[in-house]
Amino acid sequence: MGAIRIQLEDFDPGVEIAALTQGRTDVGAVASFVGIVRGDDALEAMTLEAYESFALREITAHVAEAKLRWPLLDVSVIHRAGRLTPGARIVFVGVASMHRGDSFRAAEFLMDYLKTRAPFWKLEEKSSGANWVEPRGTDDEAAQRWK
Amino acid sequence: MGAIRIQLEDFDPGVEIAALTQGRTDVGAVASFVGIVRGDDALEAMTLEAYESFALREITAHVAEAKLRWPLLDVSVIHRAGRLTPGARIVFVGVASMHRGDSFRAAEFLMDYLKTRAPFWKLEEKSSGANWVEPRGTDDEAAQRWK
Amino acid sequence: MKLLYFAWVRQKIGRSEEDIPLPANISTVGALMDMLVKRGPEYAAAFNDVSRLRTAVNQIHGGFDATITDSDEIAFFPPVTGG
Amino acid sequence: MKLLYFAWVRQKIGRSEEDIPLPANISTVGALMDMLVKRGPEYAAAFNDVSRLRTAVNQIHGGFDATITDSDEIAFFPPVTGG
Repeated sequence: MGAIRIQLEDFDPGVEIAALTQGRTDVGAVASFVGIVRGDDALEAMTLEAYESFALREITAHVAEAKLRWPLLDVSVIHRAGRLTPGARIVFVGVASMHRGDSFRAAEFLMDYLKTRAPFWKLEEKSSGANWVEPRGTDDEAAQRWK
Repeated sequence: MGAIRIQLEDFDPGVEIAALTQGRTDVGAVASFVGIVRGDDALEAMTLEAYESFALREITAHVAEAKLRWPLLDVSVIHRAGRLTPGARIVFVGVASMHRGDSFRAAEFLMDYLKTRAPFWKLEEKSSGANWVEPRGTDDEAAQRWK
Repeated sequence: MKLLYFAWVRQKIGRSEEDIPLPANISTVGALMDMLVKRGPEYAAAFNDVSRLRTAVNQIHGGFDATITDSDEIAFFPPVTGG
Repeated sequence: MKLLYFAWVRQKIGRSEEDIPLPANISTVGALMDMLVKRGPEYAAAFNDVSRLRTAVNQIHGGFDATITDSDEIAFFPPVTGG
Protein backbone atom coordinates (compact mmCIF):
# COMPACT_ATOMS: atom_id res chain seq x y z
CA MET A 1 0.00 0.00 0.00
CA GLY A 2 1.16 3.47 -0.81
CA ALA A 3 1.43 6.19 1.83
CA ILE A 4 1.55 9.97 2.15
CA ARG A 5 3.91 11.04 4.90
CA ILE A 6 5.94 14.03 6.09
CA GLN A 7 8.69 12.90 8.42
CA LEU A 8 12.05 13.81 9.92
CA GLU A 9 13.51 10.33 9.38
CA ASP A 10 15.14 9.01 6.24
CA PHE A 11 13.31 6.48 4.03
CA ASP A 12 14.37 3.49 1.94
CA PRO A 13 13.28 3.88 -1.70
CA GLY A 14 13.45 0.10 -2.18
CA VAL A 15 11.03 -0.51 0.68
CA GLU A 16 8.67 2.16 -0.63
CA ILE A 17 8.74 0.79 -4.19
CA ALA A 18 8.07 -2.74 -2.89
CA ALA A 19 5.14 -1.50 -0.77
CA LEU A 20 3.43 -0.24 -3.94
CA THR A 21 3.27 -3.73 -5.45
CA GLN A 22 3.02 -5.90 -2.33
CA GLY A 23 0.39 -8.61 -2.62
CA ARG A 24 -0.85 -7.70 -6.08
CA THR A 25 -0.03 -8.80 -9.62
CA ASP A 26 -1.78 -6.10 -11.66
CA VAL A 27 1.11 -3.59 -11.49
CA GLY A 28 3.36 -3.54 -14.54
CA ALA A 29 5.20 -0.29 -13.90
CA VAL A 30 6.54 1.64 -10.93
CA ALA A 31 8.09 5.00 -11.76
CA SER A 32 9.75 6.67 -8.83
CA PHE A 33 11.76 9.71 -7.99
CA VAL A 34 14.17 10.50 -5.18
CA GLY A 35 15.18 14.11 -4.57
CA ILE A 36 18.54 14.65 -2.88
CA VAL A 37 20.28 17.66 -1.29
CA ARG A 38 22.97 18.89 -3.70
CA GLY A 39 26.19 20.30 -2.28
CA ASP A 40 26.24 23.19 -4.79
CA ASP A 41 27.89 26.51 -3.98
CA ALA A 42 29.45 25.25 -0.76
CA LEU A 43 26.05 24.42 0.73
CA GLU A 44 26.59 23.03 4.22
CA ALA A 45 23.02 22.12 5.13
CA MET A 46 19.43 22.81 4.19
CA THR A 47 16.60 22.97 6.69
CA LEU A 48 13.16 22.19 5.34
CA GLU A 49 10.27 23.75 7.20
CA ALA A 50 6.79 22.41 6.44
CA TYR A 51 3.29 23.63 7.14
CA GLU A 52 2.61 19.99 7.78
CA SER A 53 -1.19 19.75 7.97
CA PHE A 54 -1.54 22.02 4.92
CA ALA A 55 1.12 20.08 3.00
CA LEU A 56 -0.48 16.70 3.73
CA ARG A 57 -3.85 18.03 2.62
CA GLU A 58 -2.49 19.50 -0.62
CA ILE A 59 -0.37 16.43 -1.42
CA THR A 60 -3.42 14.23 -0.87
CA ALA A 61 -5.43 16.45 -3.23
CA HIS A 62 -2.70 16.29 -5.90
CA VAL A 63 -2.47 12.51 -5.60
CA ALA A 64 -6.26 12.39 -6.09
CA GLU A 65 -5.93 14.64 -9.15
CA ALA A 66 -3.17 12.41 -10.56
CA LYS A 67 -5.44 9.39 -10.13
CA LEU A 68 -8.15 11.20 -12.11
CA ARG A 69 -5.74 12.18 -14.89
CA TRP A 70 -4.04 8.81 -15.33
CA PRO A 71 -5.08 5.21 -14.65
CA LEU A 72 -2.92 4.64 -11.56
CA LEU A 73 -2.95 1.68 -9.20
CA ASP A 74 -1.16 3.20 -6.19
CA VAL A 75 0.90 6.24 -5.23
CA SER A 76 3.32 7.11 -2.42
CA VAL A 77 4.66 10.52 -1.49
CA ILE A 78 7.16 10.86 1.35
CA HIS A 79 8.67 14.22 2.18
CA ARG A 80 11.22 14.90 4.83
CA ALA A 81 11.46 18.01 7.00
CA GLY A 82 14.26 19.21 9.25
CA ARG A 83 17.97 19.83 8.73
CA LEU A 84 19.53 17.83 5.88
CA THR A 85 23.12 17.79 4.65
CA PRO A 86 24.33 17.30 1.04
CA GLY A 87 23.67 13.78 -0.19
CA ALA A 88 20.62 13.32 2.05
CA ARG A 89 17.33 12.14 0.55
CA ILE A 90 14.56 14.78 0.68
CA VAL A 91 11.57 13.39 -1.14
CA PHE A 92 10.21 10.19 -2.63
CA VAL A 93 7.42 9.85 -5.16
CA GLY A 94 6.43 6.41 -6.40
CA VAL A 95 3.62 5.63 -8.82
CA ALA A 96 2.36 2.16 -9.71
CA SER A 97 0.32 1.61 -12.86
CA MET A 98 -0.28 -1.00 -15.52
CA HIS A 99 1.72 0.82 -18.19
CA ARG A 100 4.91 2.82 -17.93
CA GLY A 101 3.79 6.07 -19.56
CA ASP A 102 1.11 6.74 -16.94
CA SER A 103 3.49 6.15 -14.04
CA PHE A 104 6.16 8.45 -15.52
CA ARG A 105 3.62 11.23 -16.22
CA ALA A 106 2.06 11.07 -12.77
CA ALA A 107 5.41 10.93 -10.93
CA GLU A 108 6.64 14.02 -12.76
CA PHE A 109 3.33 15.83 -12.21
CA LEU A 110 3.56 15.20 -8.45
CA MET A 111 7.22 16.20 -8.30
CA ASP A 112 6.52 19.44 -10.17
CA TYR A 113 3.86 20.26 -7.61
CA LEU A 114 6.05 19.32 -4.64
CA LYS A 115 9.06 21.29 -5.87
CA THR A 116 7.15 24.48 -6.61
CA ARG A 117 3.86 24.92 -4.78
CA ALA A 118 3.93 22.65 -1.73
CA PRO A 119 4.03 24.63 1.55
CA PHE A 120 7.69 24.06 2.37
CA TRP A 121 10.42 26.63 2.96
CA LYS A 122 14.14 26.04 2.68
CA LEU A 123 16.83 27.62 4.82
CA GLU A 124 20.24 27.19 3.18
CA GLU A 125 23.33 27.22 5.36
CA LYS A 126 26.60 28.23 3.72
CA SER A 127 29.86 29.46 5.18
CA SER A 128 28.60 32.96 4.32
CA GLY A 129 25.51 32.49 6.50
CA ALA A 130 21.96 31.16 6.42
CA ASN A 131 19.35 32.33 3.90
CA TRP A 132 15.78 31.47 3.05
CA VAL A 133 15.53 30.29 -0.56
CA GLU A 134 13.42 32.48 -2.86
CA PRO A 135 10.97 30.93 -5.38
CA ARG A 136 12.45 30.20 -8.80
CA GLY A 137 10.87 31.04 -12.16
CA THR A 138 11.89 27.82 -13.94
CA ASP A 139 10.17 25.71 -11.32
CA ASP A 140 6.95 27.66 -11.79
CA GLU A 141 7.13 26.97 -15.52
CA ALA A 142 7.48 23.24 -14.83
CA ALA A 143 4.35 23.29 -12.67
CA GLN A 144 2.42 25.37 -15.26
CA ARG A 145 2.77 22.58 -17.84
CA TRP A 146 0.08 20.58 -16.10
CA LYS A 147 -2.60 23.32 -16.17
CA MET B 1 28.42 3.82 -9.54
CA GLY B 2 25.84 2.81 -12.09
CA ALA B 3 25.92 -0.54 -13.88
CA ILE B 4 24.57 -2.24 -17.00
CA ARG B 5 23.70 -5.86 -16.36
CA ILE B 6 21.59 -8.70 -17.71
CA GLN B 7 21.02 -11.31 -15.03
CA LEU B 8 18.81 -14.18 -13.92
CA GLU B 9 18.68 -13.01 -10.29
CA ASP B 10 16.32 -10.45 -8.80
CA PHE B 11 17.60 -6.95 -7.89
CA ASP B 12 16.85 -4.47 -5.08
CA PRO B 13 15.73 -1.09 -6.49
CA GLY B 14 16.78 0.62 -3.25
CA VAL B 15 20.33 -0.69 -3.52
CA GLU B 16 20.53 0.32 -7.18
CA ILE B 17 19.21 3.84 -6.48
CA ALA B 18 21.69 4.26 -3.62
CA ALA B 19 24.58 3.10 -5.84
CA LEU B 20 23.88 5.99 -8.23
CA THR B 21 24.55 8.60 -5.55
CA GLN B 22 27.09 6.81 -3.35
CA GLY B 23 30.00 9.02 -2.39
CA ARG B 24 28.90 12.12 -4.30
CA THR B 25 26.91 15.24 -3.46
CA ASP B 26 26.27 16.65 -6.95
CA VAL B 27 23.17 14.51 -7.62
CA GLY B 28 19.86 16.26 -6.96
CA ALA B 29 17.54 13.85 -8.75
CA VAL B 30 17.24 10.11 -9.29
CA ALA B 31 14.39 9.02 -11.51
CA SER B 32 13.92 5.30 -11.68
CA PHE B 33 11.63 2.72 -13.14
CA VAL B 34 10.86 -0.86 -12.22
CA GLY B 35 9.02 -3.08 -14.69
CA ILE B 36 7.03 -5.95 -13.24
CA VAL B 37 5.34 -9.05 -14.69
CA ARG B 38 1.58 -8.45 -14.74
CA GLY B 39 -0.75 -11.37 -14.13
CA ASP B 40 -3.15 -10.31 -16.91
CA ASP B 41 -5.28 -12.80 -18.81
CA ALA B 42 -4.39 -15.66 -16.48
CA LEU B 43 -0.69 -15.38 -17.26
CA GLU B 44 1.16 -18.05 -15.30
CA ALA B 45 4.73 -17.17 -16.19
CA MET B 46 6.82 -15.28 -18.72
CA THR B 47 10.21 -16.42 -19.91
CA LEU B 48 12.51 -13.69 -21.16
CA GLU B 49 15.12 -14.78 -23.65
CA ALA B 50 17.94 -12.35 -24.39
CA TYR B 51 20.58 -12.09 -27.09
CA GLU B 52 22.79 -11.06 -24.22
CA SER B 53 25.94 -9.74 -25.89
CA PHE B 54 23.85 -7.82 -28.46
CA ALA B 55 21.53 -6.46 -25.74
CA LEU B 56 24.41 -5.27 -23.55
CA ARG B 57 26.00 -3.56 -26.52
CA GLU B 58 22.76 -1.84 -27.56
CA ILE B 59 21.86 -0.81 -24.00
CA THR B 60 25.34 0.65 -23.57
CA ALA B 61 24.90 2.61 -26.80
CA HIS B 62 21.51 3.93 -25.70
CA VAL B 63 22.90 4.96 -22.31
CA ALA B 64 25.65 6.83 -24.17
CA GLU B 65 23.03 8.50 -26.36
CA ALA B 66 21.00 9.49 -23.28
CA LYS B 67 24.13 11.07 -21.79
CA LEU B 68 24.58 13.12 -24.97
CA ARG B 69 20.95 14.24 -25.00
CA TRP B 70 20.65 15.20 -21.34
CA PRO B 71 23.15 16.30 -18.69
CA LEU B 72 23.23 13.07 -16.68
CA LEU B 73 25.51 12.13 -13.82
CA ASP B 74 25.06 8.35 -13.78
CA VAL B 75 22.80 5.66 -15.22
CA SER B 76 21.98 2.06 -14.34
CA VAL B 77 20.13 -0.49 -16.44
CA ILE B 78 19.45 -3.96 -15.08
CA HIS B 79 17.43 -6.46 -17.07
CA ARG B 80 16.49 -9.92 -15.99
CA ALA B 81 16.24 -12.97 -18.21
CA GLY B 82 14.73 -16.38 -17.50
CA ARG B 83 11.35 -17.53 -16.26
CA LEU B 84 9.45 -14.95 -14.18
CA THR B 85 6.03 -15.24 -12.52
CA PRO B 86 3.46 -12.43 -12.01
CA GLY B 87 4.70 -9.83 -9.54
CA ALA B 88 8.37 -10.46 -10.34
CA ARG B 89 10.63 -7.52 -11.20
CA ILE B 90 11.86 -7.57 -14.81
CA VAL B 91 13.82 -4.39 -15.41
CA PHE B 92 15.33 -1.45 -13.56
CA VAL B 93 16.38 1.87 -15.04
CA GLY B 94 17.82 4.54 -12.76
CA VAL B 95 19.10 7.94 -13.85
CA ALA B 96 20.95 10.43 -11.64
CA SER B 97 21.16 14.08 -12.65
CA MET B 98 21.27 17.53 -11.10
CA HIS B 99 17.69 18.40 -12.05
CA ARG B 100 14.57 16.27 -12.12
CA GLY B 101 13.44 16.91 -15.70
CA ASP B 102 16.58 15.41 -17.22
CA SER B 103 16.40 12.26 -15.11
CA PHE B 104 12.71 11.70 -15.96
CA ARG B 105 13.31 12.24 -19.70
CA ALA B 106 16.32 9.92 -19.84
CA ALA B 107 14.68 7.16 -17.78
CA GLU B 108 11.64 7.14 -20.06
CA PHE B 109 13.82 7.25 -23.19
CA LEU B 110 15.76 4.19 -22.00
CA MET B 111 12.59 2.33 -21.00
CA ASP B 112 10.99 3.01 -24.39
CA TYR B 113 14.06 1.52 -26.05
CA LEU B 114 14.16 -1.50 -23.72
CA LYS B 115 10.46 -2.29 -24.08
CA THR B 116 10.40 -2.09 -27.87
CA ARG B 117 13.71 -2.58 -29.62
CA ALA B 118 16.03 -4.38 -27.21
CA PRO B 119 16.83 -7.95 -28.37
CA PHE B 120 14.61 -9.81 -25.93
CA TRP B 121 11.81 -12.24 -26.66
CA LYS B 122 8.98 -13.18 -24.34
CA LEU B 123 7.35 -16.59 -24.02
CA GLU B 124 4.04 -16.31 -22.20
CA GLU B 125 2.69 -19.34 -20.35
CA LYS B 126 -1.05 -19.52 -19.82
CA SER B 127 -3.35 -22.41 -19.02
CA SER B 128 -4.10 -22.49 -22.77
CA GLY B 129 -0.41 -23.04 -23.60
CA ALA B 130 2.82 -21.15 -24.25
CA ASN B 131 3.14 -18.46 -26.91
CA TRP B 132 5.83 -16.08 -28.10
CA VAL B 133 4.68 -12.48 -27.73
CA GLU B 134 4.34 -10.51 -30.98
CA PRO B 135 5.59 -6.89 -31.25
CA ARG B 136 2.99 -4.23 -30.37
CA GLY B 137 2.23 -1.09 -32.35
CA THR B 138 1.75 1.23 -29.36
CA ASP B 139 5.19 0.40 -28.05
CA ASP B 140 6.75 1.29 -31.38
CA GLU B 141 5.01 4.66 -31.25
CA ALA B 142 6.48 5.29 -27.80
CA ALA B 143 9.97 4.60 -29.10
CA GLN B 144 9.40 6.78 -32.19
CA ARG B 145 8.88 9.86 -30.00
CA TRP B 146 12.62 10.11 -29.40
CA LYS B 147 13.62 10.16 -33.10
CA MET C 1 -8.05 31.78 16.87
CA LYS C 2 -4.83 29.97 16.07
CA LEU C 3 -2.01 31.86 14.36
CA LEU C 4 0.84 30.05 12.59
CA TYR C 5 4.10 31.57 11.32
CA PHE C 6 6.62 29.97 9.00
CA ALA C 7 10.18 30.56 7.75
CA TRP C 8 11.39 34.15 8.17
CA VAL C 9 7.96 35.29 9.34
CA ARG C 10 8.35 32.84 12.23
CA GLN C 11 11.91 34.00 12.85
CA LYS C 12 10.97 37.69 12.92
CA ILE C 13 7.99 37.17 15.20
CA GLY C 14 10.00 34.80 17.38
CA ARG C 15 7.45 32.02 17.66
CA SER C 16 5.86 29.41 15.41
CA GLU C 17 2.31 29.66 16.71
CA GLU C 18 0.04 31.35 19.23
CA ASP C 19 -3.57 31.28 20.30
CA ILE C 20 -5.25 34.64 20.76
CA PRO C 21 -8.90 35.65 20.94
CA LEU C 22 -10.25 37.43 17.86
CA PRO C 23 -11.37 40.97 18.80
CA ALA C 24 -14.99 41.62 17.93
CA ASN C 25 -14.19 44.48 15.55
CA ILE C 26 -11.80 42.43 13.37
CA SER C 27 -13.12 40.32 10.50
CA THR C 28 -10.34 40.13 7.85
CA VAL C 29 -6.75 38.93 7.69
CA GLY C 30 -5.62 42.47 6.87
CA ALA C 31 -7.33 43.97 9.92
CA LEU C 32 -5.79 41.22 12.05
CA MET C 33 -2.35 42.17 10.74
CA ASP C 34 -2.94 45.84 11.59
CA MET C 35 -3.84 44.77 15.12
CA LEU C 36 -0.78 42.50 15.46
CA VAL C 37 1.58 45.24 14.23
CA LYS C 38 0.45 47.37 17.18
CA ARG C 39 1.43 44.56 19.57
CA GLY C 40 5.14 45.00 18.95
CA PRO C 41 8.02 45.69 16.56
CA GLU C 42 8.52 41.96 15.84
CA TYR C 43 5.13 41.88 14.06
CA ALA C 44 5.90 45.13 12.28
CA ALA C 45 9.15 43.59 11.00
CA ALA C 46 7.42 40.39 9.88
CA PHE C 47 4.55 42.19 8.10
CA ASN C 48 6.66 45.04 6.74
CA ASP C 49 6.75 43.93 3.09
CA VAL C 50 3.33 42.51 2.24
CA SER C 51 4.42 41.80 -1.34
CA ARG C 52 6.58 39.01 0.10
CA LEU C 53 3.92 37.77 2.50
CA ARG C 54 1.33 35.06 1.91
CA THR C 55 -1.54 33.93 4.12
CA ALA C 56 -3.89 31.01 4.43
CA VAL C 57 -7.10 30.64 6.42
CA ASN C 58 -7.86 27.06 7.46
CA GLN C 59 -5.20 25.84 5.03
CA ILE C 60 -6.68 27.65 2.05
CA HIS C 61 -4.58 30.31 0.33
CA GLY C 62 -6.27 33.68 0.31
CA GLY C 63 -5.71 37.42 0.13
CA PHE C 64 -5.53 39.92 2.98
CA ASP C 65 -9.26 40.57 2.53
CA ALA C 66 -10.14 36.98 3.48
CA THR C 67 -12.69 36.92 6.30
CA ILE C 68 -11.84 35.23 9.60
CA THR C 69 -13.62 33.98 12.70
CA ASP C 70 -12.35 33.06 16.15
CA SER C 71 -12.28 29.33 15.33
CA ASP C 72 -9.97 29.75 12.33
CA GLU C 73 -6.36 28.70 11.79
CA ILE C 74 -4.59 31.66 10.16
CA ALA C 75 -1.09 31.21 8.78
CA PHE C 76 1.48 33.79 7.62
CA PHE C 77 4.47 32.79 5.53
CA PRO C 78 6.76 33.80 2.64
CA PRO C 79 5.96 32.54 -0.88
CA VAL C 80 6.43 28.76 -0.74
CA THR C 81 9.61 27.40 -2.32
CA GLY C 82 8.57 23.75 -2.44
CA GLY C 83 10.41 20.73 -1.16
CA MET D 1 31.23 -19.17 -38.29
CA LYS D 2 28.99 -19.04 -35.25
CA LEU D 3 25.24 -19.32 -35.69
CA LEU D 4 22.80 -18.20 -32.98
CA TYR D 5 19.06 -18.87 -32.83
CA PHE D 6 16.51 -17.23 -30.53
CA ALA D 7 12.90 -17.71 -29.45
CA TRP D 8 10.81 -19.83 -31.84
CA VAL D 9 13.66 -19.95 -34.36
CA ARG D 10 15.72 -21.69 -31.66
CA GLN D 11 12.81 -23.95 -30.76
CA LYS D 12 12.19 -25.02 -34.36
CA ILE D 13 15.87 -25.67 -35.08
CA GLY D 14 16.24 -27.40 -31.75
CA ARG D 15 19.43 -25.69 -30.61
CA SER D 16 20.52 -22.21 -29.51
CA GLU D 17 23.86 -22.11 -31.32
CA GLU D 18 26.25 -24.04 -33.51
CA ASP D 19 29.64 -23.59 -35.11
CA ILE D 20 29.91 -24.59 -38.75
CA PRO D 21 32.49 -23.75 -41.43
CA LEU D 22 31.31 -21.28 -44.06
CA PRO D 23 31.32 -22.96 -47.50
CA ALA D 24 33.49 -21.12 -50.04
CA ASN D 25 30.58 -20.42 -52.40
CA ILE D 26 28.41 -18.69 -49.77
CA SER D 27 28.80 -15.00 -49.04
CA THR D 28 25.40 -13.69 -47.88
CA VAL D 29 22.95 -14.44 -45.08
CA GLY D 30 20.33 -15.42 -47.64
CA ALA D 31 22.62 -17.97 -49.34
CA LEU D 32 23.52 -19.38 -45.92
CA MET D 33 19.82 -19.85 -45.17
CA ASP D 34 19.32 -21.72 -48.47
CA MET D 35 22.19 -24.00 -47.49
CA LEU D 36 20.81 -24.59 -43.99
CA VAL D 37 17.33 -25.42 -45.31
CA LYS D 38 18.91 -28.29 -47.26
CA ARG D 39 20.39 -29.67 -44.02
CA GLY D 40 17.02 -30.68 -42.62
CA PRO D 41 13.31 -29.95 -42.14
CA GLU D 42 13.94 -28.15 -38.81
CA TYR D 43 15.74 -25.36 -40.69
CA ALA D 44 13.04 -25.30 -43.35
CA ALA D 45 10.44 -24.86 -40.60
CA ALA D 46 12.42 -22.08 -38.89
CA PHE D 47 13.11 -20.17 -42.11
CA ASN D 48 9.71 -20.82 -43.69
CA ASP D 49 8.23 -17.32 -43.23
CA VAL D 50 11.04 -14.81 -43.86
CA SER D 51 8.65 -11.89 -43.24
CA ARG D 52 8.72 -12.88 -39.56
CA LEU D 53 12.47 -13.52 -39.48
CA ARG D 54 15.22 -11.05 -38.56
CA THR D 55 18.97 -11.47 -38.71
CA ALA D 56 22.08 -9.80 -37.36
CA VAL D 57 25.70 -10.19 -38.35
CA ASN D 58 28.14 -9.50 -35.56
CA GLN D 59 25.33 -7.94 -33.53
CA ILE D 60 24.32 -5.51 -36.25
CA HIS D 61 20.82 -5.78 -37.69
CA GLY D 62 20.88 -6.37 -41.43
CA GLY D 63 18.94 -7.80 -44.36
CA PHE D 64 19.28 -11.22 -45.99
CA ASP D 65 21.72 -9.71 -48.48
CA ALA D 66 24.25 -8.86 -45.73
CA THR D 67 27.65 -10.33 -46.56
CA ILE D 68 29.27 -12.82 -44.20
CA THR D 69 32.68 -14.37 -43.57
CA ASP D 70 33.77 -17.45 -41.65
CA SER D 71 34.69 -15.41 -38.55
CA ASP D 72 31.24 -13.86 -38.18
CA GLU D 73 28.53 -14.36 -35.55
CA ILE D 74 25.24 -14.69 -37.43
CA ALA D 75 21.97 -14.64 -35.48
CA PHE D 76 18.42 -15.53 -36.56
CA PHE D 77 15.41 -14.48 -34.52
CA PRO D 78 11.81 -13.23 -34.64
CA PRO D 79 11.14 -9.47 -34.49
CA VAL D 80 12.27 -8.39 -31.02
CA THR D 81 9.51 -7.73 -28.50
CA GLY D 82 11.63 -5.94 -25.93
CA GLY D 83 11.97 -6.64 -22.24
